[in-house]
Amino acid sequence: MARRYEIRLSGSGGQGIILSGIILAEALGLYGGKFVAQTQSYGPEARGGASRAEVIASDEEIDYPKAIKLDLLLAMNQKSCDQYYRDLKEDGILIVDSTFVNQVPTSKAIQIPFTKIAREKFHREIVANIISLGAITEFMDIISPNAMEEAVLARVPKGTEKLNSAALKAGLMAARKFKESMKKGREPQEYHGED
Amino acid sequence: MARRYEIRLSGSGGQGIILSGIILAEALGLYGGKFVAQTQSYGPEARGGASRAEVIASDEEIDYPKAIKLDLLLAMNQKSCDQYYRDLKEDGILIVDSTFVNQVPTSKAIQIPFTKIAREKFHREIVANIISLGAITEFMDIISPNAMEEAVLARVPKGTEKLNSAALKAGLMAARKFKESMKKGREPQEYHGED
Amino acid sequence: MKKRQPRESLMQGNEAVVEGALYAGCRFFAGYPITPATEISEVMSIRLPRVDGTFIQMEDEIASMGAIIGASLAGVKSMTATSGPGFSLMQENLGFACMSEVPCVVVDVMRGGPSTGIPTYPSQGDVMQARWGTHGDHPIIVLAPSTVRECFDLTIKAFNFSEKYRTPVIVVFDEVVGHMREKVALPRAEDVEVIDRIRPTVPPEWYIPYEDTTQGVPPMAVFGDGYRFHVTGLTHDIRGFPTLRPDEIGPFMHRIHRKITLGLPEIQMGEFFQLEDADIAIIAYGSVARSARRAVMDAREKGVKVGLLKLMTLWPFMRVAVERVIKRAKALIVPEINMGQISREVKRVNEGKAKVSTINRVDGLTIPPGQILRRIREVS
Amino acid sequence: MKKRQPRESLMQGNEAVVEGALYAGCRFFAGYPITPATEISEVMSIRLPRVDGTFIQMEDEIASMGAIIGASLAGVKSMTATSGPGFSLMQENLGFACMSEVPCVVVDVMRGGPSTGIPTYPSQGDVMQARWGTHGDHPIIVLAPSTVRECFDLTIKAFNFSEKYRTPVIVVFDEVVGHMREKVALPRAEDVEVIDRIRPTVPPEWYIPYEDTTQGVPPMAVFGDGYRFHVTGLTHDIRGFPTLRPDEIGPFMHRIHRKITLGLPEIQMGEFFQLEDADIAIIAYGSVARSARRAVMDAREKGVKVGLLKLMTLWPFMRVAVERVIKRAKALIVPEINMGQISREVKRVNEGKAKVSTINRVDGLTIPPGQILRRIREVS
Amino acid sequence: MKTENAGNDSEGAREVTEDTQLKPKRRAVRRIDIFKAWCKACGICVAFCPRGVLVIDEEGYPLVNDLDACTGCGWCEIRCPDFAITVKDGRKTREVERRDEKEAT
Amino acid sequence: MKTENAGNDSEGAREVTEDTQLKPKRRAVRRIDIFKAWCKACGICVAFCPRGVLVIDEEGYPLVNDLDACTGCGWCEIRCPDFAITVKDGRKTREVERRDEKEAT
Amino acid sequence: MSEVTKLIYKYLRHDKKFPHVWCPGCGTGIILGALIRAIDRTGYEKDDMVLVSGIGCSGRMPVYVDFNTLHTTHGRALTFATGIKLANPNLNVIVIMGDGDAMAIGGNHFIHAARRNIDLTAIIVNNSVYGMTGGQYSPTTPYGMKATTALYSNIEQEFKISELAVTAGAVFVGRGTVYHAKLLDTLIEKAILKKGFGVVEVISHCHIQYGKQNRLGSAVDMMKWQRDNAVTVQRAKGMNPEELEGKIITGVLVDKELPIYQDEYDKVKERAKEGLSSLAG
Amino acid sequence: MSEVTKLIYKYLRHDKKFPHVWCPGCGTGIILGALIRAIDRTGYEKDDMVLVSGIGCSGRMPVYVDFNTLHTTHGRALTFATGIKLANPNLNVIVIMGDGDAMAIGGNHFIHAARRNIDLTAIIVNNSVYGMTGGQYSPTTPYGMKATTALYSNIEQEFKISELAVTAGAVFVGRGTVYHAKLLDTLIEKAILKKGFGVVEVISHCHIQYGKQNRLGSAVDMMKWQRDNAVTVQRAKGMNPEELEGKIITGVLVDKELPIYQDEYDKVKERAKEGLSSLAG
Ligand SMILES: Cc1ncc(C[n+]2csc(CCOP(=O)(O)OP(=O)(O)O)c2C)c(N)n1
Ligand SMILES: Cc1ncc(C[n+]2csc(CCOP(=O)(O)OP(=O)(O)O)c2C)c(N)n1
Ligand code: SF4
Ligand code: SF4
Ligand code: SF4
Ligand code: SF4
Ligand code: SF4
Ligand code: SF4
Ligand SMILES: [Mg+2]
Ligand SMILES: [Mg+2]
Repeated sequence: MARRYEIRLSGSGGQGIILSGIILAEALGLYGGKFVAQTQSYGPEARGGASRAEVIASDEEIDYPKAIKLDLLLAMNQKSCDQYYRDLKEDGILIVDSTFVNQVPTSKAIQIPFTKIAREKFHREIVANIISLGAITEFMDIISPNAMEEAVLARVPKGTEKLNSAALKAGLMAARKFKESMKKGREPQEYHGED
Repeated sequence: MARRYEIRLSGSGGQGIILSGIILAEALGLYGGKFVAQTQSYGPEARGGASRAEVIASDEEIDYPKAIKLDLLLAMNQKSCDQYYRDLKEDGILIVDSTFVNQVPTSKAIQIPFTKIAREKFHREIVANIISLGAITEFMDIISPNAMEEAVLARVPKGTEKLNSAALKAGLMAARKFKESMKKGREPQEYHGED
Repeated sequence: MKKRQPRESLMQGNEAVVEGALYAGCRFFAGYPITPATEISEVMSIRLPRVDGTFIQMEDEIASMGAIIGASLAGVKSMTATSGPGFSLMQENLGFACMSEVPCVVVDVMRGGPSTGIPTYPSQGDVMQARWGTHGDHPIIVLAPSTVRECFDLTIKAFNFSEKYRTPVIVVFDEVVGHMREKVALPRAEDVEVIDRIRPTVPPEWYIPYEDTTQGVPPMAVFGDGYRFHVTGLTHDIRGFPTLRPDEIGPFMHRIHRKITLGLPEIQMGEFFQLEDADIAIIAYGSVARSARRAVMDAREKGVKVGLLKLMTLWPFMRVAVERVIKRAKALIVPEINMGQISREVKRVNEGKAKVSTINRVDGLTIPPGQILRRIREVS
Repeated sequence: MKKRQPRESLMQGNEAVVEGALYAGCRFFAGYPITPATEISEVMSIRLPRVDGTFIQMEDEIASMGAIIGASLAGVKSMTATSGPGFSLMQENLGFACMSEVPCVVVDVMRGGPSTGIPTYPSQGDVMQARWGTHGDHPIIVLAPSTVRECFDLTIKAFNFSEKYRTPVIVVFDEVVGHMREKVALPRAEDVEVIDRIRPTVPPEWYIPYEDTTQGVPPMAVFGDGYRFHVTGLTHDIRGFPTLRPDEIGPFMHRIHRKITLGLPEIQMGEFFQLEDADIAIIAYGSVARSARRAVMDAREKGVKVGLLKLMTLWPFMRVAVERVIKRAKALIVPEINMGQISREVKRVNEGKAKVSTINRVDGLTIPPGQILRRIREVS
Repeated sequence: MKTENAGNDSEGAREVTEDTQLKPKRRAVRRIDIFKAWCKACGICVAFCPRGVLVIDEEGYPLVNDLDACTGCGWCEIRCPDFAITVKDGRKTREVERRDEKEAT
Repeated sequence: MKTENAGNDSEGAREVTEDTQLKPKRRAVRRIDIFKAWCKACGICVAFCPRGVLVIDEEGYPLVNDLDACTGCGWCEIRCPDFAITVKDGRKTREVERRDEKEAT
Repeated sequence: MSEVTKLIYKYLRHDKKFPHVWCPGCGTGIILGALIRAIDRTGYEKDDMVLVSGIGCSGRMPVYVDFNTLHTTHGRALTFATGIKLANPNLNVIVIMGDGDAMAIGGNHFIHAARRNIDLTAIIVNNSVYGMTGGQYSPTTPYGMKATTALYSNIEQEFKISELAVTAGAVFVGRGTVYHAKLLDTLIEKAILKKGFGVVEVISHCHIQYGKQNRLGSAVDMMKWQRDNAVTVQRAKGMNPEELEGKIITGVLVDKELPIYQDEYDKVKERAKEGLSSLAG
Repeated sequence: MSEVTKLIYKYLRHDKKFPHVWCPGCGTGIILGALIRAIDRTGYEKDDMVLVSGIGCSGRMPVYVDFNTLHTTHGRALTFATGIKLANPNLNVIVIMGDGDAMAIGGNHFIHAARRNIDLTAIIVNNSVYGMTGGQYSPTTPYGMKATTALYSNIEQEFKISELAVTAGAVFVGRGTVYHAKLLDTLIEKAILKKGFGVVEVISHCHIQYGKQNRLGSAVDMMKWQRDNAVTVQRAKGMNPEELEGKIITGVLVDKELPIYQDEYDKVKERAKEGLSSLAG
């Protein structure tokens, strides 16, 4: 049976989680040639706090559209990190926005301050989600950076293309940096925004 | 199985057919101690021409509430006479208001000008139905005149009791007269309202 | 000559419904006129004010349904009456009553459908709608009288069940039953069993309005008596407040179904007529059950071993009764003035055991005894 | 890296419904917002004016249903979309469309019920309502997509069937299907079969709007094209005028049911997945069918002979397909996110042949593959 | 008012009971026809005829009693709920018209 | 206005972050409390304070900046959609009252 | 031959459907006459006319006219009519409703159709009662009158149909009585020719279901009452509230200009085609 | 301690339910505050208060107040409330509705409750949009504004809620804005104390679903707009239509006396007991 990838993006409303989910799905599906199914959680009819998007990708048609065991979990805040960590496979990847996530449940956690980067480097918190997509791309071999960039550019408002591809790159870089830091076995350093 | 009597009163709207049906049912049921079921036909939601009421009487509980084969048919106009005659048993009784019914389907038909009597004797067409009840009482052994009178008085508007019991009697008389005239084998005479 | 019995009178099925409601303690009626149910509104408008009850003619059936739910929450037994088109309009608020467990009674006098159909002619076309008309899974009780006296008795039952099980109860019958007049002797009030909802006895701060109980029916406080609870059509927790938690929603949904299931022995009412030795069983309700009874008697005269199961409760469907019947009966006949609705249920519970044949009429007429008799001959 | 395919795109089930409708020639939409169907209204409001179609947001769902019937009578293919509460309100006018044989499509995106329930969570609680929600016996067609692509395809089918059989067609699916996004490649318009109602060819004075035909579907004239006929919700004669005559009503009622029955071979659509050698068969639809499919594959890996009958048509119920399945299968599993609705139909047609077990969830969640797999193990 | 293309006056189910009261010389001038098959004897035409032209017969149907008085104002026609009475070729004098029109508003 | 029987002020879940800006001698006179657990940082109280008493902190929450200026008019309390700000013991001068009331209508 | 005969031949499905179902003397038949005269004046083709009704005695009217006719559900006629008109703006759509039909169950559709200014003509047969179901009170039954559901007399205030129509936004509102039948011709003609939502309230009589219960006498008596209590808009201007108490103000109450829905929607189509939005897929 | 704190303790189910579901800055919360202050002024007992709502953001209000509370179906709140009030007239029944709830799907119940003069208080949160379902246009969305179902801008005329209430017969009608919160206290208190159907229309803001789409800025910006465009009834008297164009007239629009339904019905009971009719069985 073909390999099935299960990804969950989680955080709070206003962090652009749903849009990230759609872009990720399009990167994998439209530009990556995979079968994809994307779902999201809705709060009560009135606006709710938590936000969650899931993307399932596979080389064959997707039956059950929701995640069963996660290959990758992105947690943009502490609550979602605590809540969803248990859904991760043993070898699943956990990426957190260290701007808001202070306690990580595993040392293997990939900690990158997406929001901080967004603030300090782009003076726009909203691009934090795009930055996180960069990191995801770096850590998921099934996504090609070009596919992701195409997907991002196809969805973001006209006029913001430059900003967003820059953000995407920043995410990729930050992720690489983190990888190295881990290879070097050093404690992952907090990002200070030099680059 | 106990004897089941099936009676249908028919005519056109405004002739008080439904009220007659109710009174007849009460005479048999409440004052005659029988089981009764009374039904009526409704036209379209808007007011329709024809009017029909049925009364089933029996000494045991009544199952099917509609008439199957009539023991007695009262036809207050030609149309209903033509339409319903076929539903009568061979030995069934046909009573017609000869004011409006000119062609009778059988020589055994009991022809009494109820409306004419009402007009000429009471100057009130509306009592024609009560007069007809008198005739029915005379021809149906299961109804006692007292029961019928009680039933009539219980239903007619206050103040009209005298008028209506007079009408009822007139019906009984006319029916007796008709009986005799038949015994005498003479052609039933048209009523001229002397009495 | 027999003297008239004291409490004997000739009345229509529709009038008997009103009498039953008043006996049961109904003191609020909201409705909108519609043939062939209008007499219920009309007589209610005359009778209720005399017993300090309230009648109101609302702007439509949706409003009528809303009003009776409100009245019931305020502690007054309430009812509405309508026919097919109005019943369709009541469905949304009917579901609200199921969800929030508010006792009330809805009478549907069935006329020919679909749509405006044949307003003055009988039908049994709404019996599946009575069970499934509103969206979402909901428990419901549906009773079906076939005589004027049953209109009286089953309306009382309807109120009793609605109060006891905190659920709307539907009473359905065809135009023939609604407009037919029969002699009935109403019982003395003190001879009629009337059940009222169980009120909470605990102090307000301890009251849990949607708490589970052994019978699955939580005590019901009434607006104004100090309990200040919350009622909503959203899925709610035991305190009545909205919840999205599966572990609260699941148990709630199962409880409101369980409470009815637990009551089935008393809720499911029927009449077993000459079934002891019957090889052929007719299953019928409403005016058709009367024709069936006659057909059975006629067939018996000719020596055919046939009996009748008259359903007085349509929903929850009387599986147990049917199973009892098919223990002996090899053939079932289900006559209905519709295209076959209850017969589907019979087939479902029959599980292929007996041979099921249906008689269906949708031309505006009810089914006469002769038509059933003919079928009995065919299958026997 | 793969290049993006021309007409490939990622869309929600709700959006796919709109695409399907536009392909099928829908040019009129009247609706009222409601979760989780709102996207259908929203996208329609954007797309329709671009193709000279008309979108109108009415004051409620009753009005929406009325408006689409009116538009269809004026010759424009029309549709509305809603969820449970709104679907309940549409029932009366839906029955009118059945009675007067006006083609139209109604989409019900099912959320948790009853009443307001759980607006944002999936359910299959309206499946029986879709068949029986309006009063009186009425024929109806109900389709149930389980993928985004099926949302597109079955919406086109819905319009085609509604036009061909002159009947309203309902499309129902749960919130998961409606909000899920999948990659779909829409066909070129010329590759899509679109069916339009048959118009009369005879001169107006010869036109008999409700005449019987071999297929039971009379040609349908349109207001404004010179035929000046009458349309009513009352029982009517072949000329469309009100009638009380049983000999006219009976044949009419049977014709409108017959016309659907004659079409069953094409109307009843399903998918037989690994059923050839299956001892156990799962019968499912909507998002649950997706879980079932996965469960079948997992079970097969463990060597269990299990298959899936995916229902894409819910009503008229697919008796023939089920009968085919139980020719071999000894056990049937019917998982639904409701208290058991289609499973009742399965039991009815099963007539005790196979062992039928149900999986039901009403806690707001859909049924995951694991839950079905467990049941497969239990019955195998 | 466009009155053309009603040319099918001759045929059709609707036959008319010619009014007997009509005096020969007037025939060309004015006629009032009552179509009993449709008339429901409601009495409206009779009650509101401004000239008392009509009376009620013993069966309750309207009867033309004084055709001379008829001004052809057409009110009987217009107020008949059943399209059962028609007035043909109504010539009017100015002041009669004025008086009758007053009623219209 | 009946203000009795609200005596359960001491207990209850609702704890209050005491305002640090508060100068000792004023404590008895007036205090403004912001209940962060309920505050949604909408900025309404800040925007419409007629005296500019409040400012927004970097997290977006209101902060008492110039308590001296506070007239205790209570508008911040009244316009807070979340019951998250309270003003205690507001003494007002006549003309301030008049000016602030003007806003009310 | 006479005018009316010509119109009967031209506009009525007279050959099979007459005499009609309405009671002897019912005002509804008089309104039907006014309707066909008014339509004849407009010169519109029969093929382009649609007569839509709800359920009630008045609801039976479409059966009798040789147009495209639609007898909908109770209270919903305007919603069907809205669909018809927007789907094919070339059709002239007239909606006939009873007071219960239009103002009880259908009240919401009425005010919304007026608000949206859908180009329809709404004729309301106001006989102050539910005639067809046998004489229950309606939203226009005056306070104190009797009905089969108000045996102890009606305690509800009545809706003023025309006034409500005005507030809801109707661009043309006229009121007449069946007694003043010629005025109806004019009002209905004006309403049909009016671009936008036109309302004609017709004060009619139901002597059978309403008159009898309230001892108002025959159809003739009730029409006399209409005659004696009608006041033209012009005359009303010169009268004070007391004098106007219980009077029927007849004539054109409102006649104003507002863009109709379908014209506004045409602009929407243009804007949409300009691809105004990038959101759209 | 402060007034508001006292009221919170007295009237809110604050211990578990807060912070409430509404978006930061939503006007609905301000109205909730005004409501409890007004009720406190009336001095009514909590046990006798019933707060009924329909479906919508405003519909969530009952959850938070410590009264008898009922969250009904969309648009039907007034029908439930009518049943409650007539069944137990001792209860003080307040109905909170959104503009869609009260005027779209619920429009008919609104005008009929007003006509019958049921002794209820109706508070309408008019934010000109369907907030809860995500920003579709409502019957009070002004012409030309954007909504998720009116991307090319709204082409419908808006209902004037208060004016419609007046025509329908409401005995008390007041209008205020969330900015002028103290006025709301007064209007709501008056409406509650009023014998009969009292209406308070509150101009509120939905900056999230309506403001964003129409670039009207934050909650603060939208409240400034309320401040700058409100005109008191008194001042409005001295202004001409042009000047009043686009303004919000605030204050008491109508305050009149009419017998309420339940009092009238008490008379019905008397008449009934006099056995007025022989018809009755
Ligand atoms: C949904 C629904 N409710 C009720 C009815 C019953 N019904 C038929 S006509 C009518 C009222 C008729 O009154 P009106 O609209 O004033 O018309 P009229 O008969 O007086 O001309 C009613 C309540 C129905 N057909 N459908
Ligand atoms: C019968 C029905 N139709 C539609 C809906 C969906 N719905 C929920 S709230 C709402 C409208 C909310 O708008 P409004 O009444 O103005 O309240 P707001 O959210 O703006 O406060 C709608 C259409 C529903 N719940 N029930
Ligand atoms: S036309 Fe005028 S005057 Fe002549 S009969 Fe008719 S109403 Fe009388
Ligand atoms: S008005 Fe017409 S129906 Fe009435 S009596 Fe005269 S002709 Fe006959
Ligand atoms: S108004 Fe209330 S919620 Fe908004 S910032 Fe001020 S205290 Fe916080
Ligand atoms: S009480 Fe008045 S002056 Fe003081 S902070 Fe609040 S709004 Fe400003
Ligand atoms: S019942 Fe009244 S409205 Fe209906 S037809 Fe008879 S008179 Fe006319
Ligand atoms: S959506 Fe609008 S109305 Fe609803 S809570 Fe948010 S701001 Fe308030
Ligand atoms: Mg009427
Ligand atoms: Mg709103």
